[in-house]
Order: sequence, then C-alpha cells, then structure tokens
Amino acid sequence: MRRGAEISLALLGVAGVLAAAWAAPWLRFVLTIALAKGIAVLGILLLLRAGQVSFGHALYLSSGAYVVAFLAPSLPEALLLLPLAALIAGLIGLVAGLFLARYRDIFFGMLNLAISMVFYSLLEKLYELTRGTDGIRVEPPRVAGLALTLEAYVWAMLLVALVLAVGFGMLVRAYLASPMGQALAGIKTRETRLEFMGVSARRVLLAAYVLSALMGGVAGAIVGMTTRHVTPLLAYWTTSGELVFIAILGGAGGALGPFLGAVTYELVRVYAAAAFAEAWQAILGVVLLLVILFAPGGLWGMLLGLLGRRPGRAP
Amino acid sequence: MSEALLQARGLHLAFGGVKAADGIDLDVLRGEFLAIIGPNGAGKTTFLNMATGYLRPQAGTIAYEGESILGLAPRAIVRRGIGRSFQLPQLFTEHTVLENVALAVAAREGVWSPLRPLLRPAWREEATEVLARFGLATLAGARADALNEGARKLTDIAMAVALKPRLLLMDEPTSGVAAAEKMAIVETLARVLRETGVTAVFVEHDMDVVERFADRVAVWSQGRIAALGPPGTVLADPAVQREVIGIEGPGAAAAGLPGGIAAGHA
Amino acid sequence: MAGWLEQNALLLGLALLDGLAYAALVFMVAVGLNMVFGVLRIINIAHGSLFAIGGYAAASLGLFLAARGLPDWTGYVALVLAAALVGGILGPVIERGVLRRIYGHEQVLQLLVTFALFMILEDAQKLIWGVQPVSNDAPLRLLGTVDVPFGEDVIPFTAYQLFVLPGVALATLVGLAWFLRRTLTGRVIVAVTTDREAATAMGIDARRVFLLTFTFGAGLAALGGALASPTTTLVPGLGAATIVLSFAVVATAGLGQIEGAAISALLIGIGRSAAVYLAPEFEVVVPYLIMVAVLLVRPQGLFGVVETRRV
Amino acid sequence: MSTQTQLSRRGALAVAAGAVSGSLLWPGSGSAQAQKPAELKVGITTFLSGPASVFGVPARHTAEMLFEEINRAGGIGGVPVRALFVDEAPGTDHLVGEFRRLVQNEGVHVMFASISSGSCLACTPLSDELRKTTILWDCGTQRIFEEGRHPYAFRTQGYATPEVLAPLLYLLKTRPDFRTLAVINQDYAWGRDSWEIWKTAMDALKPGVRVVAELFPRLGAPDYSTEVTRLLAARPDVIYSTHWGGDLVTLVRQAAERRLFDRSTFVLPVAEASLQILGRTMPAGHIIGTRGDHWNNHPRPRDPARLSRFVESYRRRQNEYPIYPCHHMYQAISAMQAAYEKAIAAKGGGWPNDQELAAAFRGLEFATPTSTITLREDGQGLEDQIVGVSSFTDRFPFAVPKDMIIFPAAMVSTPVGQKSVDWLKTLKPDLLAQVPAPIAG
Repeated sequence: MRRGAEISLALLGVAGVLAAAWAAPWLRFVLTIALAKGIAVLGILLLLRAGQVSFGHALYLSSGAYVVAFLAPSLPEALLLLPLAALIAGLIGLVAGLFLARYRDIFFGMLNLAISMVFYSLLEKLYELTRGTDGIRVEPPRVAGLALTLEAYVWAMLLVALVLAVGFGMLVRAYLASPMGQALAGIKTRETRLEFMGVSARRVLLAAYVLSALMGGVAGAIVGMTTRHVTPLLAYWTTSGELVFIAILGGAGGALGPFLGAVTYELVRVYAAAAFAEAWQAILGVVLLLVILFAPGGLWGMLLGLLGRRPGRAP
Repeated sequence: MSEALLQARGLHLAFGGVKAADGIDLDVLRGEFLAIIGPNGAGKTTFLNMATGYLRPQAGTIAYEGESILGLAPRAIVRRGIGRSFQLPQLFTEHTVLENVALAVAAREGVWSPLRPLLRPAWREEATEVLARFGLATLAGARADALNEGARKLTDIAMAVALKPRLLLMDEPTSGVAAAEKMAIVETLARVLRETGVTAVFVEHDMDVVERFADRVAVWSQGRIAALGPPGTVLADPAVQREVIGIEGPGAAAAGLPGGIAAGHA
Repeated sequence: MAGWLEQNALLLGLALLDGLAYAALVFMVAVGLNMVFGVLRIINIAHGSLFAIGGYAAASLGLFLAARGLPDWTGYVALVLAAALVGGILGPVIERGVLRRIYGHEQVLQLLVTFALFMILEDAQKLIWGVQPVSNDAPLRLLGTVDVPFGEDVIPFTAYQLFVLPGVALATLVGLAWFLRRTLTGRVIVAVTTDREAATAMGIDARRVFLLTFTFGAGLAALGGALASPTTTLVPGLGAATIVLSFAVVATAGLGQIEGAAISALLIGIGRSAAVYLAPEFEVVVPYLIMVAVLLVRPQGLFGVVETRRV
Repeated sequence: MSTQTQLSRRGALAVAAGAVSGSLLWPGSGSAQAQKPAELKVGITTFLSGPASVFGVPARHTAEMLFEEINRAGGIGGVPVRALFVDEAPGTDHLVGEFRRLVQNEGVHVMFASISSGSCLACTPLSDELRKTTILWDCGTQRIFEEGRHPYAFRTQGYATPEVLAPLLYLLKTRPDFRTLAVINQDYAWGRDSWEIWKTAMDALKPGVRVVAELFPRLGAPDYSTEVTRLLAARPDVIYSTHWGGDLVTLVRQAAERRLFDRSTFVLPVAEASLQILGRTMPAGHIIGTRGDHWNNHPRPRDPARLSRFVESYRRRQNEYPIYPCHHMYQAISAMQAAYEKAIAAKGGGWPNDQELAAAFRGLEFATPTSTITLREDGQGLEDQIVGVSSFTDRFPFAVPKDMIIFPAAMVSTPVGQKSVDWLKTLKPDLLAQVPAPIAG
C-alpha cells in the first residue's frame, strides 16, 4: 500500500472517529476504548509478525490500568500517568520477556497465558491492596494541569487516545519496515539464519515484546482513565483472547488494521448485545469464524481487496 | 599465505554410534580456497556445523585467528568473521530476495535501528549490487519462497557474502544450480572472494569445480580426513578416485537435480 | 521441622488422597487436549467447552434415566454414554465443519478458530441447559463413603472420588498406552504425531487420522466432564475455567505426551491439595508456578522431545 | 460450498443492515424529559452469562413478567414501560459503555444497576455524571454509600452488613456455646468482605472464638474435596460460608456426602437461591439466610395475597420458585413505581424530570409483598432480614427455614455516615437482648 493512500485512510479514520463522537455522545466512550484496545493490538501485531501469539497480553493492559488506579490519587495528571503506565508495563514486559523470548509457538503462547493468569490471581488474592473483584475506582485526573468538567474530560480522553493511536500507529509502521521489524518477520520464517547472520533472534523478539508490553500499558492506562473503574477481569485470559481476536479481525497487514478491528469489534459487540443480550458471545464467535474461514486477511485485507490490491506483506 | 586462519585439532563428534568426526585435524590457510569432498555421510557438513558453533564437538579444539571459538554461539562466531552458506538454503521465505540480502547487510551494519527503514538508500544500493554480482538483479523483487532451487541457493550465498566475512564456509554451493550456469557463477563467486581477500571452504561434489577453483582439497571419509593436498595430486590418487569420484562422478550431483536459475537469466 | 512434619504428616496424607482424585479429573481433560495437539498441531480452546457439555449431558441423561425409574447403576452407564454421544457428534462436526478448512493455515488462525468455537459453544450450552446449576449426584451417593483413619478420628471420603476417579484415569492411561503402542490405528496416530510429513509420505491418510483423533479427544474431554458431574456442579463459565488449567497441564507435560500428561496432572493435583493445607494463598497459582518451573528447566516440557533442525 | 457463501453473504448483509439502519447509533429521544414520554425506558444491567447468570437470568425473567403486568394495568402514570438489558459479564469497559449508550443514546429514564459489587461501584459515578436515577437493584457492597455520596443512586434492598450480621446474631442467640469456627468463602470481594464483617462483629459480640481454618477457594472452583477434608479434620463447631450459586451447590453436596454437616453447624447467609437445586441434599438444622426477608414461606408477610400471586405467576412462567434476585428485582420495580407516583403527584400530574424523580426517591417508602422498605437519606434501603434453620415441610420439595427471626433493618444496619467495620467494633453483647424471639414453626 502506498504511503500516501495509507495516510489518507488514516486521516479519513480520524475524521470519522471525530464525526461519530460529535454526533453520538455515548460513542465518545466506546471509541476511546476501541482506540485504546487498538493500541494494545498493535503490540499483538508485532508479535504476530514474528509468528508468535501471545495469549497473555491482558497482563499489560491490566497493569497499565492498575498503575492508573494506584497512582491517580497521589498523581492526578493524565499526561504523567500515561508515561508511567507505559514505563511500568514496559518493565514488566522486559522481565517477563527475558524469560519468554526463549520460547516459541505454543510454549510462548501458553507461558504468556500462565504469567497473565498468575497476575490475575494476584489481583484477586491481594484483596487488601486491590479490593479484589470490586476493583478500584479512579477519579478523573487533570489533563495537562486542567481540571476538566466530566463532559470535557470524556472529550479529552478521546483526543488523547486518538493522538496516541496515530502516534503508535506511525511508530509501529516504521518499526515493521525497519531492520528490527524485518528481522522479527525473519524469526517466523528462518530463525536459525538470523543467528548465522550474527543477530540474536531472542533479542529481536525481546525488543518487540517490550514495545508490545509498553503499548499494552498505555492502552490499559487509557482504559482505566476512561472507564474510571478498574477490575481484575481486565487481566483474565478472555481479555487476551479478545486482543488476538481483534488483531485477526482487523487483519495483520498494516498498522491501521488493529484500529479497524477494534472499532468493529466494539460496535459488533454493542449491536449483538443490544439485539441478543444473552447470545452476544456466540455472535462474536460466528463473526470471528466467518472472518477466518472466508477473509483470513481480516478487514484490512478486505479493504485492500476492495481497493483492488492484494493484501500485501509489510508496508 | 601459509598462516592458518582456522585451526581444528582432534575434533570428535559421534551421533549415537555414527562417528561424524573422528579426530579431525585441519588448518585452513589464509586466503586459500579449500574444497571438501567425500561421500555423503562422511561428516563434511558436521565439520562446518562445528566450525560455526551449531554443533559442539565432544573433544578437540577449534581456533580462529589463533583464538579458540569453542563453545561460542553461531552468532558470536559470525561476528568474528566466519560466514556460512547452506546446503538447504536458509532464506526468509516471506521476504523478497532484495530484503533477504538487505537484512544481511543490516546484520553486519547494525540491526538495532527501530525507526529507519531496512531498505534505506545505502543498504538498498549495497544489496542490489551484491545481487547484481550473482546475476540475481532481475529477481530482487521476488519473494524468496517463489524462487527455483538454483536461485535460492545463490541468494543464500549472496546473503553470506553480504556479511563480508573473512572466512566463508559454503555447503555445496553449486548443487541445484543448472550445469550450464554453474561455471559462470563459480567464476563470479571466486572473483568476488579473491577481490575481497576472503578465505573459502566449500563442500563440493562437482570435481570440475574443485579442480578449477580449489587451491587444496580435503577428502573426507567416515569422519576422518583421508587425503589433503592440491587438487591435481589428490584427485589423481586412485584411492580417492575409488572412494569418492568413482561413486559420485563429476557433475553427478548437479545433473541429478532439477531446474536451474533460468528464470533469472532467460 | 521434624516436629512439624510429624504433626502434619497425617494431614499431608489426606491431601494426597484429595490430590489424587483431582489429578484424575485434570488428567482426563488434559490427555485429550494433548493428543489432539500432538496430531493436529492445534491447541483446542473449545476443549473446555466439550468438558462442560459432557458434564451437562451426563447429568441430564442420568436424571432422565432416574426419572424413568431405571435402576441406580444406569447412572454410570449414563456417564459413559453421554461422553460417547458428545464426542461422537461434536467431534466430527467440529473437525469436518471447521478445523478441516484451516489445516495448514497460520497457527494463530487455528488457535482463534477454536476460540470462536469456544464462544459459540459457551452460549449454545447456555441455551440448552439454562443458567441454573445442574447436578446429578446419584453416582456419587450410590457408592457411599469410606472412613479413612486419621489419628483417633476418621475422615469419610466418597468411594467415588477415592476409587472410581483414579481408577478410570488409570484405566484410560493404560488403555491409551496400549492402544497407541499395540494397535495399528494407534501406531498410525503416533507416527503422525512424531513426523507428520514422513507419515503422509508413507501413504497414511492424515485426514482420517485427524478426524479419528479429534473425535477421540473430544470424547475424552466429554468423559472428563461426565466423570466430574457427580461431584461438581455445572454452571455457565465452567469451560473457561477448565481450559486454562488444561493448558498448564499440557505445556508442563510436553506436547503430545500422554504419560507426561499423567505425571503433570499428578504434580498439579497434589500440589494444589498440599497448598490448601500449607499455603492456601497460593492454591490458585500452583498449576502455573509448576508449569513455569518445569519449563525453566525443560523448555520442551517434562516429556517433550527437542526438535532439531537440519541446516 | 454454496451454503457457506450464502451464509457469509447473509452475515454480511445482517451487519450491513445493522450499520445502515443505525437505530442504535443516533439518538432516538432527546434528553429533555419534561413531557410525558411515549414509553418509559428502563436500562437493566444484570448477568446474562457466566456463573452469576444463575442470579441474573431469573431477575431478567422477573422484570419481563412484572413489566408485562404493569403495562397490562396501564403502565406507570399512563406510560408503558420497556426494559433494555445489558450483560454485566464482559467486564467493566463494556458495561460502562453500555450504561452510557442506554442513557445518552436510548434515553432511558431509569437505570437498574448490577448484581456484581464491582459493576455497581463502576456505575454509581456514572449516575452522578449523567444525573440519571440509578437503582442498585442487587449488589451488596457496603462501600457504595459509606465511601461516597451519590445523589442519583438508591439501593432498594439490604446490603452486606445486615445480611451478615443477622445470621451471626441468630447463631449467637440460638447456639451461643460454640468455641471454634471455620470460614470457607469464595475468593473475591464479597467473600472477603463478608468475612471481615462477620469476624469484626463476632470479636465484638463474643470474643475468644478460635478460628481454626480460613479457606478462600477461587470463585467457580469445581471441587472442594480438599477443603472438606480439612474441615472434617479440624472439626470446628461452626462453619461459616457466604458461598452462592453453583459454588454453594457443589460445597453443600460434597460436604453433605461426607457427613461434614453432622460434625459442624453451617451458617449460610446466601443459601436461599441454591436450596431448590439442592432439594433434599441440603441437610436440615443449619442456619440459612436470603439477603432480606423474602422467603417463600415468610411467617407473616405484609400482603400474603400479593406474595403468593407473585410466586405463583413466576412459577407458571419459569417452572421454578423465584429466588432472592427475583425478589430484589421486584423491590426495585416497586420502588420505581412508588417514586414515579410520588413525583407525579408532587408535580400535580406532570411528568417528572431527572432531578424531580431523584428527589422522589429520597426518603421513599414503598411496599413489598413481605414488608415495607424505606430509603434512607444516603440512598440505602432499610430491608428487614429473616434468618432461620433449614427444615423440610410438605409444602416445598426443598429446604425452607423454620424458627425464623425477623431482624428489623435498623437494628442490623450501619447508621448513616458511619463505616461498617468501625460501627461493628462498637457492638456490645447486650445487643443480643434486643434480638426478637424466633417465630415457632
């Protein structure tokens, strides 16, 4: 996909988000959450590029959210909480990644799952600290020093999410085209060759892993500040599954895919829940099944198909 | 010219009961082209695997530039200047040929740059140049998994060359390459290597290639070096002819394989 | 330390008995998952749903038979029959209808297809059996309890948990081992597990093996659920909780290994029971800690084989 | 093959149709509600999937049944009522989004929030922000009104403190001699909170009880064999458990089969919802509660006809007895009806806006089939608690309480402005003297 076309699509997306949010107030919230999840899914995308599936990235999403929950009372400033959440999630990712980068395929996936489930259990267990399943309430922090009205705050969070989504989208796009990103794709196809070129595949994967954890943390911080209530459910394995779901739904092709997938996912869930409150899960399952069976390139692939291009590889 | 670049002493390695290396002593001399010949299963590839750190010998030492490289990971050995190409090409199958070679350039120049593209002008240029030398220019944009065997083989070698090693170990560089193209390619390869002063070790089945390009020939047999010397002497040895050439006549390996690199040269 | 041990040896003995019954159930779920992975190379997230559906079906069938006034022992027949029905119907439907279309696709797609199936089956199960807890403990009651001496006291254990569960698990293990090593079909399955390419090159019909294995694995999951149904209570969400535990067992075991599944189920079962006495806070994370510890030492799992690549 | 393409096409069509029609996307009704609306929309968040749907789905059925009845009788203030349901199970982010959608887009007039305490804690700030009257229709956490003021939130039933204190007082009143106690609670907020409340109150009212085991198995644990073994070995006089749903069923069955009920007295404050499923498996002679006073065999309901009408029509529709979440839903709907009547009357027949509706809820007194509930000034409802001992009668095929004690709500609820744990510490043993006598039979 040409750079110009992708930029115009991204701009179209930004305009679409803003227009929808302006027209329908409740969408401000849903779109903020979707953008946040899209940022987390960018991280899943990086790992998918190496052929690795993390079934445990809820760990980073929830650690970002809990950083906000714990620090917001003493540090009520969104623009400080976000980098802190990124930093802490990134550090957790570094520690976990040093161990996980040794593993591939199903072991990588399952170990990620295991670590995130341990974290989930801790969130529930350490009741004194985390208030267990009741969760922690987050008072709206200031944004850039301003104490906003709730209405303005909702807008502010949407804009923050939008800016970060665009920023991280560009970052991931550049990363995927860079030697580190291309080496990542090399892990998928011929890891031994990387070693025989003097490149540590483990470190290549670790770098991407830490970046994915960091983005997960940012996403979690946005989710925490937007929902203003953080519960351990955010760390449960089904949340991780949801992120991978969005990645595939959006299509693993380009940096726009995750956002396309996340917005679609949230809206399908809302529509499904409104129409069949008791069977929304099955409807999402059917959507996922249809996408995989009939459009394995995801929405991004379908879009490229409509535009007359083959779903290509790296942008 | 007589100084040893790579020095192997008393290498032993057995897989189960099979002795793949049974006391290998070998000096690879600076600047020479050393051919390794011998029947299948004689332990030729095992030697390359030990020299590049992929396998660890059960006994013996390997030194490069006078320093032991025993126990180092392949990654570390590559960084010291030992490159390697493979009998079964090890390509990044979802990348283009150009990207494959550019990745090798990046591996040499420093892969740890997350923001600038792999195909930045300087690296693209260098990779293109390497491909041109191997006659692969027209295939630069093709995906590696779409290539025929010969082109894959050449790309594999091109990647090793792009790392600018001082010692290049090649495992059957000409197998799978169409007979008609073979000499020209080896010619090019030899020229490139001579120009840059690279020492080369290559496992080879084609005795014409050996005769024409090798400075010395080592004959492998059941994990041992049965003979070592200039091609003229060694290949004339009746025992060697019986053991090696008799079984695998000149060109047999290549002739038996399908295809060539026709796509790139048609 | 010695004093502590003396004091608690009896208690740990009890923990061992409980752990065994738990391990038996865990094994039943995990071994099917592991076989399916070994042959199809797909981690089936919907495996937990098959467990839950097996349990529901067994409880419903048992209650149905009891309502018809059939003798109590038919409750045990119901367990096996329900498992066979669930495995025999859902297994082929899933394998033929869905999985077959994605063999050879990327791993993530295969994983997600089963995630989609999991989502669908969770709601389907709710539509069929509703949300109220379902249970049928007739098979549990029929065998009564056994008093296990505990100092001067006695502790009643149910005979079902003390003998039936470990017995069935052991029989499954031995039967499977025999099947895989001594029968032609079993050896074909092993051949496909160890080297799929070579096996298909030898003329083995992989599609038939896949169908057979998946159906069999689904049946084992359903049997696990059926066997659990007399002691546990079936509620929505059971499948989600079961599957994560099975993942831990399978990864600890080494993929495709049935003996490994038995050992790691034992480790995890007994580890969990011991934790209830010694460190209740850690009970939930015990399976994962065991898994991480094992994989740190043996990255391929307890019984996994390291795959080497030829270069 | 053709069926698949058809299927995918149909799926795509459905999605496209949903997006185009967009009835969900764009606001249907404005937020100004001074005029009488065409229908009164009620947003209800409840568990429709996951383990807690054992409560959520019966409550949904109750709401649907009662709304039909209300509409047959002409609606509320002449306006028909419609319910919009939201599943709590997918998590806070989804729930909060749906809450906003219902309020901002569907223009619901009243929200009914949540079974889970976590959901309630997430929704009450939204009621503040969106200024939307929100009835906390089932959640029990004491934190809501003790940690903050929520002018638009009201809880139309009791909460954790009275629901735990009443069974404790019952135990102390009827079997005062116990020396040892064990707890087995689900490992999550309710399990932990209900233990803290119990322990604090027990230490104040009967110091010196030895706690021989504190077990917190995970929520949804499929097996309690190890826990039961440990309790059998420890032989506590009393075993306290606030388990609910499938977990309670599993615990009681495994404990009953292994005769744990013969060794220890159980106190099960949330037993009622599981008794139907347990049937004869539930042993007689143990202390059971229902998170309120709404037993099917209430000894002296305020309006016996209304109670039996409700029970019977629910049974006709669902083929089972209503359980406590059904009663809680009934209470919430009764409160809404009463508040609208009060607000409409205060406005001389005009339709109330959000502020006027909320004002009507404050201090509201409304009738339930069993008694009368008053909403205090902080929004908390005062609901009596009835605790009894499990027993079997000819009337029901499952255990029901006997020797019931009706605890007046004010006696067991934390006073306004105080925190439960602090208040419980101040309790004196002479409180037991005020406990009414059990109602025989």
